[in-house]
Amino acid sequence: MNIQEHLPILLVATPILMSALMIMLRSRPTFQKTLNIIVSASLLLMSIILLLQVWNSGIQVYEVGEWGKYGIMLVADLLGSGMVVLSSGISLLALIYSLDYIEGKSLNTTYHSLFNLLVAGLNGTFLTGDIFNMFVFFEILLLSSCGLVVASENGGVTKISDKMEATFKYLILNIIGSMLMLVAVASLYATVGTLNMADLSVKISALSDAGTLPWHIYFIALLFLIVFGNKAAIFPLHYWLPDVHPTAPSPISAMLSGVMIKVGAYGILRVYFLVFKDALFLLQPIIILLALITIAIGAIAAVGQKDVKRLLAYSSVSQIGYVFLGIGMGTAYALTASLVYLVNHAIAKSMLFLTSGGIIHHAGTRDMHQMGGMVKSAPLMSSMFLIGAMSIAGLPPLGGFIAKFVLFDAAMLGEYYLPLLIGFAFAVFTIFYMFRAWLLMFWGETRDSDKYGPYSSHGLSPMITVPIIILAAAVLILGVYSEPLIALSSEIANQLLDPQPYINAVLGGSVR
Amino acid sequence: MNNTILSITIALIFGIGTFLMLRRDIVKVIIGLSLISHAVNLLIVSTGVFDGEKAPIISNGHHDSSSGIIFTDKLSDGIFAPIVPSGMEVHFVDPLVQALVLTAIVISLATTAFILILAYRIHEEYGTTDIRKLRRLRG
Amino acid sequence: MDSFTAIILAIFLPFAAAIFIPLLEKFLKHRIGWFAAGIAFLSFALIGIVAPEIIHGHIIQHSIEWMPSIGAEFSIYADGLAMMIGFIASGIGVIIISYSNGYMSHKEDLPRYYQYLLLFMGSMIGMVFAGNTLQLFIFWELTSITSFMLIGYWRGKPASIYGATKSLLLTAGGGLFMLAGFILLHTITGSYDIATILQNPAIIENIKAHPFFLITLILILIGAAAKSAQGPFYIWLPNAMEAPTPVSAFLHSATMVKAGIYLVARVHPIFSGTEAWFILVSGIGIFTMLLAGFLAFRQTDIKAILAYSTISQLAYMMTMYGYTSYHEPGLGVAAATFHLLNHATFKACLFLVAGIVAHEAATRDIRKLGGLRKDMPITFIIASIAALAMAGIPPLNGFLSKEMFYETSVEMGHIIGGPFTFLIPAAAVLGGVFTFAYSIKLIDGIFLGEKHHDHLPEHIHEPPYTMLIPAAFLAGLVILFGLVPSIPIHNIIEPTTAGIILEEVHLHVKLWHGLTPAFFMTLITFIAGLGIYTRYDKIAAWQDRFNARYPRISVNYYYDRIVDGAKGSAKGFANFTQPGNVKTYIYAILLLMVILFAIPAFMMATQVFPANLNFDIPLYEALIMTLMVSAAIAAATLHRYLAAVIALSTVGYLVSLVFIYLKAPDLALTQVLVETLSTIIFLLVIAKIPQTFKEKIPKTTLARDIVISSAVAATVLVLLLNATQGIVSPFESLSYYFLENSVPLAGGHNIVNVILVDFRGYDTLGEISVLCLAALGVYNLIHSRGEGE
Amino acid sequence: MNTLNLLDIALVFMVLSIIPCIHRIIKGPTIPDRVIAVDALATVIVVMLGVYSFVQESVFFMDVALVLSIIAFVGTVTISKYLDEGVVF
Amino acid sequence: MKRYVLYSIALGFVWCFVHGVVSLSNFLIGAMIGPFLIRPFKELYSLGEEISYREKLNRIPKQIHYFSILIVEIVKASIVVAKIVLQPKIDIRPGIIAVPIRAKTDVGITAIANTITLTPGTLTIDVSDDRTALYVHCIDIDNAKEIRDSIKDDLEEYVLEAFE
Amino acid sequence: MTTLITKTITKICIPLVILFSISLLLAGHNNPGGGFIGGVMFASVISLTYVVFGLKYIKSFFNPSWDKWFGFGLLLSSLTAFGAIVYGYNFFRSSIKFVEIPLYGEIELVSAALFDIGVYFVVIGTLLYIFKNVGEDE
Amino acid sequence: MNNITVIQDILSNFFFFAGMFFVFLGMLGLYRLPDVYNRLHATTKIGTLGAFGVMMGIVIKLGFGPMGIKAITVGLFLLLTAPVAAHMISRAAHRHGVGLCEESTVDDYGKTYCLINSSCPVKHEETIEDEHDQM
Ligand code: NA
Ligand code: NA
Repeated sequence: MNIQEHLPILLVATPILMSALMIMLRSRPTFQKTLNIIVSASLLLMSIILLLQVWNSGIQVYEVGEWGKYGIMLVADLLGSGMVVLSSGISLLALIYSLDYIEGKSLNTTYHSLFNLLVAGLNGTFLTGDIFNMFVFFEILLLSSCGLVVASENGGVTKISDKMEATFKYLILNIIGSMLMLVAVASLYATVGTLNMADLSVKISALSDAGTLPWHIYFIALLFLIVFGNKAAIFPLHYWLPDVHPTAPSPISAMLSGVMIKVGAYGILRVYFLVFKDALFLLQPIIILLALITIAIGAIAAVGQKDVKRLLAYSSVSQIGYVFLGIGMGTAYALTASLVYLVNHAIAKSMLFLTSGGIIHHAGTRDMHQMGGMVKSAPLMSSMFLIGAMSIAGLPPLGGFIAKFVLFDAAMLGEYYLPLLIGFAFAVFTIFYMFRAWLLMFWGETRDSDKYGPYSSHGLSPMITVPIIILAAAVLILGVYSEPLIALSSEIANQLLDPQPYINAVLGGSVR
Repeated sequence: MNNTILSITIALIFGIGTFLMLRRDIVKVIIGLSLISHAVNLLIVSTGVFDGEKAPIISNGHHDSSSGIIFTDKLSDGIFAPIVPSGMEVHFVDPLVQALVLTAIVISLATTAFILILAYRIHEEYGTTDIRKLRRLRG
Repeated sequence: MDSFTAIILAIFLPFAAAIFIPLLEKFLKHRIGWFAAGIAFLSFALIGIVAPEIIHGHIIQHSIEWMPSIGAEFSIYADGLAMMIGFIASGIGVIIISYSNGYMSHKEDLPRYYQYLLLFMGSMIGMVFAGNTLQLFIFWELTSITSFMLIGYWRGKPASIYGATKSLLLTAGGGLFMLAGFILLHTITGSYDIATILQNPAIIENIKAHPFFLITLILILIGAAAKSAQGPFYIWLPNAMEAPTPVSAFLHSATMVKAGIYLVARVHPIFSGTEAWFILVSGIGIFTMLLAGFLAFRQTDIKAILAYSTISQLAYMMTMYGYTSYHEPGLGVAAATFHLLNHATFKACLFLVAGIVAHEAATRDIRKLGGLRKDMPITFIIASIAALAMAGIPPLNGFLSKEMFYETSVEMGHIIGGPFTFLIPAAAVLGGVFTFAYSIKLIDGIFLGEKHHDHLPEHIHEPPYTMLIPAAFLAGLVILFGLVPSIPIHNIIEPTTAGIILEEVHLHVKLWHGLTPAFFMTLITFIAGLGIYTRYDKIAAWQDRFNARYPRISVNYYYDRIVDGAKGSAKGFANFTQPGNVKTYIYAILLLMVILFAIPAFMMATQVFPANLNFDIPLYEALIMTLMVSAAIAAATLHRYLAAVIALSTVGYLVSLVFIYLKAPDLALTQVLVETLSTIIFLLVIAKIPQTFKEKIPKTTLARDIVISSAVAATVLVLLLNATQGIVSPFESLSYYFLENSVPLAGGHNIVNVILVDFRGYDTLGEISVLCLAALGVYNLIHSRGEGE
Repeated sequence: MNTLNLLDIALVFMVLSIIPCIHRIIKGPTIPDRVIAVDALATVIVVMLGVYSFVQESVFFMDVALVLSIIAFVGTVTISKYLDEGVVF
Repeated sequence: MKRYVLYSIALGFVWCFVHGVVSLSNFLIGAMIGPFLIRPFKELYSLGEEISYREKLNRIPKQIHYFSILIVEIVKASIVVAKIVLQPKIDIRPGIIAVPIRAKTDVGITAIANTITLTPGTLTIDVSDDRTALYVHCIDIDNAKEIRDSIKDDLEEYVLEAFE
Repeated sequence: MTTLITKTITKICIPLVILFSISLLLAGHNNPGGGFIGGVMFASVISLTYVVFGLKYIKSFFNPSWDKWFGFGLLLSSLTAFGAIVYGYNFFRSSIKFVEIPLYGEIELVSAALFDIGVYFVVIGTLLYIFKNVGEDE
Repeated sequence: MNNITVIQDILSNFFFFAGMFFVFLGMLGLYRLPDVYNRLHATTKIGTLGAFGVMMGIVIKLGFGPMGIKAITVGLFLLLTAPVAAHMISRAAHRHGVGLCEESTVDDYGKTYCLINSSCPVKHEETIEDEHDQM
C-alpha cells in the first residue's frame, strides 16, 4: 500500500484512533504522553509531506470508502493542507506545553482524548470536501473545545465558575450557529441535490449562468456567513470569544485563538469562493462592513482590559477582523494578504497565549494591575511576550508587520480607502494596548510581596518554555523572510479565485 | 405530506424555540434549544427530494436481485448528476436526508447532554438558574 | 571589500554584536562597553571605506532579492545624505559608548544597555542606507523600539514608563502613517525603490500631478514630524529625558531625532518645489522653533532645557528644508544640512556635559546648580564652547549655520513677498533670540555665579577621562568646523546636498560675509537675546502662571486626556458592548440573521414567495401539526420544569409520529429513543436544580421577544417554502445512487443505514466522536469542583 | 375494504385519540396526569405504528412499535421514580 | 445451573420473538447468548437457587389457563370502564382499599398486582411494606367487600397456581 | 426505593431488551436498527435498572468502566475503517462476504457491521458514563 | 379468495376497529374522568386492550410471519408493562400528595401509609399541583 495516497485521511483518522486509544490507556499516563507526542509529531510531519505533495503535484482527492462524490471526499488543496500544517504545528507545541501545564488528574483522564479529537476536528474541517461533513466536524470542534475549556490547570488561577459561564455562552451561541448551518445545508441539498462542495459549485454556477439561480441561494450564502462568522468571532457574533479564550487553560487558549477561530475564516474562503462565488458581489460589502466593526470593537475593548488573557482575546477579535477585511476585499492580492495575516496571527497569538500561561504561572494571577516589574524575575517571558506583542502590533521586524503591510498594500491597490483608514487607525490602538500590557506586567514596581504573596520562585520547565521559543523563532523568521509564506498564500489565493482545478480534481475522475 | 403545512409547523416551532431561548431560566433556554433542534430535524426531512410512498428499505429480493446502475456522471462530458433512466420511478422517500437527520439527532443529543450537565454545574456554582446572574464575565 | 559589503557589514555588525553581548559579558564583565565602542568604531570605519566613493559623487546602489512576491528587495542606496547621517550615527556612537563606560555604574544591567545601544545604532545606519521605503520603514520602527527600550532603561520608574510609552506611541504610531504614505507612493509609482523614484524625473512629475500627492506628503510628514518631535508631536522628547544621559545625547539629540529630518531630506526631491511642501514643512518648522524656544525658558532641569532646545534646533532644519521653492531649488538645503551636522556636535557635547554635571553634582536642577567653574574648569570650557556654538557666537560652527539660516530666510521672504518679506526673517531672528538666551542661561546657571553649598556636595571634581575626552573631542569638532568650515563643507555637506537636490553643488562658507542682512540680524539676535536673558526669571515665572491658569493650552494635556480617556472609556465601551448577558448576544445573532435575510429578500422581492404553494392540506395533517405546535407552546409557557420537559418530550414523540408518516422508520426509532434519553438527562439535572427562580416577563420584553421570534420564524418559513420546491432542473439528487446501489454495492437493504455506515460512514465516525466528546466533557464538568482563586 | 381506507380511518381515530392526550399534557392539572398522558400518547403511537406497518406491509414499523413500548416504559418508570423520590438513580 | 438452563430456554424464545422469526437456529442463538447477558446481573436473578424442572413444567398448563382467564377479564374490564367513560355524566365513587394477599414470592405478588390492575375497575397502587396487602384503587367502591372477595377467590387462586 | 412489582418486571425486561438491542444491532443493515439504536436500547435498559434498583446497589455487583466501552467502540469503529487501508483500499472501503453457516444458512458478513458494533459500544458507553457520573455526583 | 381468508379478513378488521375504538375510548377516559387514578384506569385497561387488539388483528391477518411475531411481542410487552407503569405513576402521585377526587369515599392507602412511614414525604400539594401550570 502506498501510504502517501492516504495522507489526507490519516491526518483525520489517526487522531480519532488515538483518542480512542487514550481512553483505553488511562491507567498508563507516561505511555499516554509519549505516544501522544509521537503521534502529534508524526501528524505534523505528514501534514508537511501532504502540503509538499499538493504543491508539487496538484490537488489531492481522497474518496473515503471509494464512493466518489456520492460518499464523502477529502480534498487537500493548498488552502486545506496549508491550514492543516498550521494547526498540526501549533497543536504539537500546545500539547508539549500542556504536559506540564495541565493538572495531572485532568491530564491523565480526559485531556489526551479531547485534545486528539480537537486535532481531528480541525484537520477534518480543513480537508473535507463535503458540506455536511463539515458540519459534523464543526460539532467535534465545538464539543472538544468545550470539554477542554473546563479542564483543570496547575495552579488554577481561573475560577471554575468562570469557565462554566464562558462555556455556557460559547455553547449556546455556537449551537445556534450549528442549527443555522443545518438549515443552510439542508436547503442547499433541497435546491441542487448534492452535498459535495465541488458538485455544488458546478451546479450553482450552471444555474447562475443560465439565469435560473433561485433567490434563496443568496440567503443560504448569507446564512453561512453567520455560521462561519460565529466560528471566527466576527461582529456581532464575537461575544463568546472574550469570555472563552481567557478562561480556557493557556494551551487551549492558544489552540482556540491560534487555530480554531481561523476555521471560520477557512470556511468563508472555502465555501464562498468555491460554492457561492456567484453571490460574492452581495457578500463582500457585508463582510467588509462587519470586519471593520470587528476590528474597532476588539481594539477598543482590548485597551480597557486588566486581565492579560482577556486582552489577548479581544485582540484576537480585532485581528480576525483584519483577516476578514482581506477576505472581503476579495482580490487575489487581498486574499494573499488575508492568508498571510491569518498565519501570522495564528503563530503570534498562540505564542502569546502560551506565554501568558507562563506569566500567570509565575505571577499567580491574571490581573495585570497586580503584576509589575516581572522583567527581572521572568526575563524570558518578558522578551517572548514582547516579541508576540510587537508582531500583533505590526511592528517590524516581525511577522505581523509583513502581514499588516501586505494587507494595507492590498487595500490601497484595491482602492478601499475608508477601510484602509480605519485599519490604520486601529493599528495604532494595537500598538497601544499590546505595549500597555507588556509595560504593566514587566516594567514598573515589583509587586508588593506582602500584599499579594511572592511570585512563584521555581522556574518554568522546558516543556513550557521550548514551545514558546519555537513559536517566537517562527514569528521572527516570518518577519525577516516571509517569501515562502507569501508565495504559498498567493498561490492559495489564485486557487481560490479559480476553483476549476479543484472541481476537476474532485469530479473529473469521479466514475464508479 | 403537504409541504406548506409542514413548513409552517417547522417555522412555528422554530419561533417558539427562539422565544424560549430568550428566557432567563437556564433550563428553559435549553428546552428552547431542544425545540429548535426538533424543528431543524423536521426541516431536514422535509427537504427530502422524492415524494415516494415507501420507506427506503428494499425488502424484496436477495443481494443480487438489483442490477446496480453504474452512473456515469463525468464532468468532462458535461453531466452533472446521475443519469436517471427515463421512466424510472422512485417508490422510496429520500434516504439521504434521513441519514443526515440521524446524524443531526445524535449530535444534538450529545450537545444537549453536555449543556444540561453544564447547567447543573452552573447552578451549583452560581446558586441560581437565572442566566442574567451569569455576568461575572463582562466588559 | 566592495562598498556594498562594507555597508551591509556596517549595518549588521552591531546587530550581530548585540546578540553576543550577553555571552561576552560573562568574560568581559564591565569592560563590555569597550567592546561595544569597538563595534561602533568598526561601523564608522566601514562607512569611512565607502566615503571617498560617495564624496566623488558616486551613489552606491545595490539590491538583492528578498521577498519578490510583494516586490520587496533588500537594497542599499548610499549617497551623501546617507553617508553623513551614517557617519553621525556611528561616530557619535563611538563617542557616546566610550563616554558610557565612565557614566554607567558597574552595578547597572550593562549588557542590556549596550545591546540596545548597538541595536539602535545598527537600525539607524540601516535606515539611512535603506534602498527602498519598506526597508526604511522597518529600520525606522526599529529605532523607535530601541529608543523606547532605552528611555525605559530604568524600568521600575513610573516616569520612565510614561516617557517610553509616549515616545513609542508617537514615533512608532507616526511611523505607521509614514508607511501609509509609502504605500500610497507605491500605488502612484509602482515602486518601493528609492533610486527608481529619485532618478526618474518622469516618475517625480507623475507624483506631483497625482491626486494623492497631498495626502501622501502629509502622511510622510506625520512620520517625520513625530520622529523629530516637530509640531504637536514634540511632547514626547522632553519625557524621553528619563533615559540615561548618554542615551539622550545619542538618540534624542544627535541621531534618532534626526531621522525625521533625514526623511524630509530624503523625499525632498519628490515633493519639494511645491507650495504644499513649503507651507507644511516650513510651517511646522517655524511654529515648532518658536514654541520650543519659548518653552525652553521655564525648564529648570538642564536636560529638559536641552530637550526643548533640541526640538527648536531641529525645527530650524525643518524650516530650511521647507524653503526650497520653484525659483531656487535647493534653497536652504545646504544650510539645513550644515546645521544638522553642527547640531549633532554641539548638542551631543552639551548632553555629555549635562551628564558630567549630574554625575558629579548629583543634581540636574539649574536652580540648585551654580558656580561650578572653579570645581570643574575643563568641563566649564567645553560646555561654554558648545553652548556658545548653539547661541551662534563666532567663530564656532553654530554661528556659520545660523548665518546661513538667516540668509536663506531673507531670500525666502523675498521670494514669497508681501508681509512675508519681513515675517519670515523676523521669525528666524526670534528663534535665534530664544536660543541665545537659553544657551547663556545654561552656562550661567551651571558654572557662573555663586555655588549653592546647601544643595551641592562639598567636593565636586572633574569627571574621569572616559567621560571628559569624548566631550572634549566634540568641542574640538565644534571649533574645527567653525574655523575651517571647508573640511565639513567639501567632504560632507556638498555631497549630502547633492544627494538631496540631485545636482552638483559648490558652497562657499566664510566667517565674514560683509554687511549683509544676515549680519544685522545676528546683531539683533545678540542684543535682544541679552535683553531677554536679563528678564529670564520674569518670563519663566510668567510662563508658569500662564500654564497654571490655562492648563488646556498644552499638547501634553490632550495626550494625557486621550491616553487616560482611552483606557477609561475603553473599559466603559467594553462593558457596554459586552454586557455579560447572554440574551443580548443571542439577540445579536438573531437580528443579524433577520437582517441578512432582508437583504436578498428586498433585492429580489418579486421572487420571495414561490408561485405554486400547495394548500391542499388533509385535515388530520393539519390537526397533528396543530397539536405539535400546541405542545411546543406548552413547553414554552408551562412554568414547572417537569411539566415543560414533558411537553417537550411530547413534541418529540409527535415529531417521531411525523417521521413515521414520512416513511422514516429509522428516524422515528432514533427520535423516540433520543427523546426519552434526553428526558432522563433532563430529569437527572432538574433533580439537582431546585426551581426557585421565576421569570416575570415585562410587557415590553415580551413584545420584543415575540417580534424577534416571529421574524426568525418567518425567515425560516420563507426559506423553507422556497427550498422545498424541489431540485432545480436539470439536476437530480444524489439519492438515486443510494437507492440503486445500496444492495449491489454495499450489501444492505436498509438504505438509510447503509448510508450511515457505508456511503457516509465517515460522518458517523464523526458523530460517535461527538458522543465520546460529550461523555469526556461531562466527566470534566463533574470532576472540576472548587478550583481557582 | 381496501387497505387505503383502513389507513384513513386509522389516521382519523389516532388523531382523535391524540387530542385528549395533548389536552392532558397541556392542562395537567398535576404532573402525574401529564405523565399518564405521555404514556398514553406512546400507546397511541404504538397502535398507529401497528396499523401503518400493516398498511405498508413492512415489518419496520413494528420494530419501532416495540422500541417505543419499551422506551415509553423506561421513561414512565423514570419520571415516576423522580416524582416519588426526587432522584433518578 | 438448572436455572441457567431454564433462562436459556426462555431467552431462546425471547430472541426468536424480538427477532421476528421463530426458528430452531434463532432459538439456539438466543439460548446460547442469553445466559451470558444475565450473568452480570446474577445478584438479581438468584441464579444459585436450585429449582425442579418438573414443577416448572407442571405449571405451564396452569399458566396458559391463567392467561386465558386474564384476557377475558381484561375485555370485561375494558367494557366496564368504557361504559363509565361513555356515560353522559360520569357517576362514580372511587376509593383506595387495602386488599390482603396470600402470595409470598416476588413473582407471585407482581402477578397478582398486575392482574388486579388489568381486571375490572381496580388498579394496584402499592404493596404494603410487609408484603401482606395491596392497596387497590377501585373506580366504583360501592361494594368493597365484593371486590376483595373476587380478587381473593377468582384471581389469586389462578395466580398462586401458576406462579407459586 | 421502588417496589418489588417494578423490580420483578424490570428483571424480566433486562434480558429481553438486551436481546432486542442485539437484534436491532445485527438487523441494522437490512432493517431499521443499527448500532445507534441498539446501543440506546441497551443503555436504556441499564438505566432502567439504575432507576429501579438504585445506582448504588447495581454498582455493588455490576460496575463496568463505561469509558472503556466507548473507548473500545471508537477504537473498533476506526480500526474497521483503517482495515481497508491495510488491504490496499481506501479508508472506509467496505467489503461484503457471504458465508454459509451450517444449520443457519447463508449469512452476509459486511465490514460495515463491525463498524456498527463499534457505534453500538460507543453509544452504550457514553450514555451510561454520563448517567453514572451525574447519578453518583453529590 | 377462499373462506378462510374471508374469515381472516373479517376477524382482523374487527380486531383493528375494535382496538382502535378502544384506544379512542381510553383516551376519551383520560379526558373525561376525574383525578389521576381514574384516568389511569382508562389508559391502562382500555388503552392496553386496544393496542393488544390491533396487534391481534395483525397476527390474524398475517399469521406468524415476522410481523405477526413482532406484533405478539409488542402486545405481550404492553400487557406486561402497562400495569407496572400505572402502579408506579399512581404510587408516586399518591405519595406525593395528589389527592383523590371529591367523589372518592375511602383512602386506606393514605391512612396506613402515613401510619407506617412517619417519614413519608406526603402532603405538600403545592409542589405538584401548581396553579402556574395552568395555561
Ligand atoms: Na447515526
Ligand atoms: Na440505523
